[in-house]
Amino acid sequence: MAEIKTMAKKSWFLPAILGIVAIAFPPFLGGYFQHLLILMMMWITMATAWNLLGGYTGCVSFGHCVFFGLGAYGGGLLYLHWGISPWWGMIAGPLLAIIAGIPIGLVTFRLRGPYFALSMLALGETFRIVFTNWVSVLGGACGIVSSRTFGVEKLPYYYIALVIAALSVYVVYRLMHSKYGYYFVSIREDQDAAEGLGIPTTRYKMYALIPSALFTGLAGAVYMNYMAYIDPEVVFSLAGISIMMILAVMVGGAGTLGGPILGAVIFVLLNEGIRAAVGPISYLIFMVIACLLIMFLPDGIIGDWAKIKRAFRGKKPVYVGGE
Amino acid sequence: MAYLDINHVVRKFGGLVAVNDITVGLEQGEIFGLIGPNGSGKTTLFNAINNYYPANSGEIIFKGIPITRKSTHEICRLGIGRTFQVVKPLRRMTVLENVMAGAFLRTNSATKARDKALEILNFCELMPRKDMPAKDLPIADKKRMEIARSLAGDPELILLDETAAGLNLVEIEVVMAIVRKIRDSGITCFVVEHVMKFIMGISDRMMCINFGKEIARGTPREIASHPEVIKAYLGEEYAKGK
Amino acid sequence: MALFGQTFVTGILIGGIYAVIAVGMTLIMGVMKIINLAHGALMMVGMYVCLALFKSFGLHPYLGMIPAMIILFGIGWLLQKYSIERVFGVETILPESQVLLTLALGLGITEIIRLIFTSNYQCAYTPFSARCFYLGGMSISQPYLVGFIIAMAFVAALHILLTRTDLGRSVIATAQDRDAATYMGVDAKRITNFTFALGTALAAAGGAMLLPIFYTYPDVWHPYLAKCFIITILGGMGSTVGALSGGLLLGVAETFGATYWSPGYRDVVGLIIFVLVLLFLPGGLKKVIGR
Amino acid sequence: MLKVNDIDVYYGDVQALWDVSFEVNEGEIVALLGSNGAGKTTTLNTISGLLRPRKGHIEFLGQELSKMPAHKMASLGIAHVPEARRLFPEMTVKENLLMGSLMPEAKARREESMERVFTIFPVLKERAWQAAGTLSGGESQMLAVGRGIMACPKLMMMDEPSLGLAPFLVDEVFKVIEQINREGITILLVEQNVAHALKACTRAYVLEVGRITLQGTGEKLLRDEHVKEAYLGV
Repeated sequence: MAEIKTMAKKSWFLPAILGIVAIAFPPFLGGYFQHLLILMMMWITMATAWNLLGGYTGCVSFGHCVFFGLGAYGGGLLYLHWGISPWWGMIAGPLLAIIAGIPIGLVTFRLRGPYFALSMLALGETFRIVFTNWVSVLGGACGIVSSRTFGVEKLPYYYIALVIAALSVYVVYRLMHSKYGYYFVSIREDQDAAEGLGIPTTRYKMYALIPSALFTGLAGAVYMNYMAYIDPEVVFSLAGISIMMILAVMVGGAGTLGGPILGAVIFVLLNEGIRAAVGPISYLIFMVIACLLIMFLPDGIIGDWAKIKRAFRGKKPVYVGGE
Repeated sequence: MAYLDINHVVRKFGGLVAVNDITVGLEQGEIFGLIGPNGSGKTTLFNAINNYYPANSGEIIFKGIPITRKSTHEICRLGIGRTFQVVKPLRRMTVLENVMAGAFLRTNSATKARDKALEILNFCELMPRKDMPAKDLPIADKKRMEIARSLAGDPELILLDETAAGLNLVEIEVVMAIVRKIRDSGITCFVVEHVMKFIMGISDRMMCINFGKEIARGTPREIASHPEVIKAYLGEEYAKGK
Repeated sequence: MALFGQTFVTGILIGGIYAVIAVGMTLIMGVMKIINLAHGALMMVGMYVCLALFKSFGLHPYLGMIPAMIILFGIGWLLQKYSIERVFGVETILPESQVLLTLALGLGITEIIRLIFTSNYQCAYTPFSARCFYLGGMSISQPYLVGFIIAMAFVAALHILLTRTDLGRSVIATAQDRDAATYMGVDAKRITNFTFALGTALAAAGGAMLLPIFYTYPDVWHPYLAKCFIITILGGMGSTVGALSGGLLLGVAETFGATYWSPGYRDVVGLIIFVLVLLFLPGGLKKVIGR
Repeated sequence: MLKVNDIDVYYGDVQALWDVSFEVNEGEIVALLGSNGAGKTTTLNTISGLLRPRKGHIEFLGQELSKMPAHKMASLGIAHVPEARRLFPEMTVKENLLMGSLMPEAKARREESMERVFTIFPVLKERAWQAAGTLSGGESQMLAVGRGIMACPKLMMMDEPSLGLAPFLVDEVFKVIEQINREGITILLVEQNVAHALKACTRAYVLEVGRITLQGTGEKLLRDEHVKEAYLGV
């Protein structure tokens, strides 16, 4: 937390410059780059949302695809059954994610650590299987095809994704500088101590889960509108969504504001950006980077920035506390 | 009725009766010391009071409100703060942030919480440490930080669990002074301690337990010369010899 | 009635194979106290080793199992020693960094296999694969039955290893109290490496038994990994009997779900059991049945 | 036999022992006394190699211990009987005992040692097939001691063998300690039960807040008022 504050103090102009660049440049870029940018914004939103629950509150979820998928399906189902514009999904999707999130939280927050992670994983898989098999109501394995409002034009989608990404970062920033933020981090650092300080831990985990589900759902809704096609194997994917959200946050730095942003950018660049050049090996490269980071910079690029700087200055890092 | 009433509290772990029918009442504004050999059930009694491990039977009443079935955070909100035998710092938060986390119990504003925390840090003489991450503090400061964190939530009763263990003599003096200051500010203190110099020096009244049962109660002087206490600590021979 | 019997027997047979894959996982979880998400991927590597031996030398998977186990034992040892062990006890913001490492390792391994063998569905088809015999109106598939028998032999051998030999007892002791085991002169690091390698080899054996029955592809391991968790949570950590009973129970529950509900929901049955056990029976069946 | 020279031990940045020195001669029972948090268990864990001294040396039969990995200690002939309930709870009593004799020399005498343990503690024979986690406090302590005997050690380090035991069982445990000692095992004993320990031991050291403040023969310390002071702070 200390790290956020110094960053904010020193460099409020950094976000400002990034913002101007993000608004002004994309119209001059080609379609492929715009596509990359849209994906980046989507992943920034998702990583930031996951980070609120996982990185700050310490509830490592292996099943955030539930919220992404529901966010995507909210609009998809409206379109499938009533032919309503999938844009309504921007409201229905996140709403559905929150509605599902509340009972999920009530059940899974009784579990701690890896057991919480696994129960979320089980839920994610359950959703995937149910959405694959329940053809009459949910469309089944073939998924749902909707229409693209803006045709082949990418720019409108980009700006929507940009606004949502910025909003998610802003909301998390504000939360983390209020009572909520202090309580979230307290829960992560020591749940027993937090209870002893009078923090109702389950309730505050829920306060972290709701915005997290909301923004993950929004990212899902953007995906649905942009792709105009969803299928359960993609939006409820364990390897493609749930795990990538965690690894993206991990690479950038969990429990930091900038970490998920950086991680998402790296992830999209590697996974989509260089795929054209090197083929499917790009995914392997990302995995190798993730392994090396966890082994040598376990708090991510931003979390372990001090360590990186020391390494480049050629000094040995100082370890506190034993072997 | 006393300020904090503990009535016939029993807590078992499997076949082991860790706290066996303890009854005691604390008066408002006193420092009450609880001693006993290793494994005699002191920390378990604390854990029963703020419901980390609920009592199997018996009743605990604070200011006339039964708290036996209330959850830990509700009990804290009612005004019972505590520290931990094995310190539980919020490791990656700074000292100030730790204490602020405690202060948010009574306010929603970050500014007010910060002011309160700074005031408490001053009270506990931790100001110079305020921007250090809690995990890097030496043990004595971690223990003091726990007291500060708990005080920040404006408790009326504070449970101090082995605050002096692992401290050197100078550090013990500092903590003793702080505990006295806490009592003087009107907060009742319930202290569990192994370091006799500490607990004998500050307690108004004391109780000694062994095998989960009360074996002696009285002033520190009475406790120190009580044959049952000497027996529990030093063995049969010493009790007979004196 | 025949359908019921058939379902039950099939469930038991497949459950036995699950148990072999899962018993490695429960051992690793018991000794290392972490969830090993690479377990499924390593099982899949075992399948591909068998497949490669089958395709190039015509070695039957049941024979190819032995070199596959040896190779995977080695891979497991190296992974544990040079990668996972390094992050043991390292303090990080995300408490699950070891778990994430095993996950990234698993996914990385999958990509390597994909590069070598492509994403295509492949199988080790032998005439034997489709053979079955009839028993009182039930048809029993031969590869299921043979797989089950081999699986039971492995579980029994493992049980004897763990309870009758010093090496095995050292594994169990390390799982229960690492420091106390060190006092006894057990080199806990070495035992951890051994456990990881042994668990990985057993997963490879399980993979080899699946090969004559199902298609394989690089992502084949996802559901099996989930099954391993379910069985571990169901049976309790570090217990062969727990893993066996958990495996059989899951096998039966799944086949009943598939027969009487819908084949598509086969895996949901296990996941529901999983969440229910986590919530209402922490410690798993081990608590109920003893050791 | 065992020589501890001026060791400083830290937990992370927290110093737990200052300049601790003592020695144990062959055939002795040496007691290390002190109240909770004085550093007794820390001392034993440092000898066992689970903690490393930042300064000083530990020598056992002429060999330097402070650089040796923890699991090597058993093969040198040091058995550590940790605080009660550090058994392997889900293993049977018999399996726990077998775990005590992993080292080659001890393994060779396994059957014999097992008989010896069962003679000293007949109750363990009755419970041989019971899981260690289901034993009572006294029985677990006996098992822990028995597991130490199985190692046929030259030196046995015992950490609070009387902890949490009813008084008559404490007597029992100390009788066993003296018996083992007569049979030729040197003992380093960490205790809270001062009177018993002082009566049983040849020599004793008193630890206070990580430093050795008193030392002498058991009898001398038994008469020393300062011991009481160290404990009761009066």
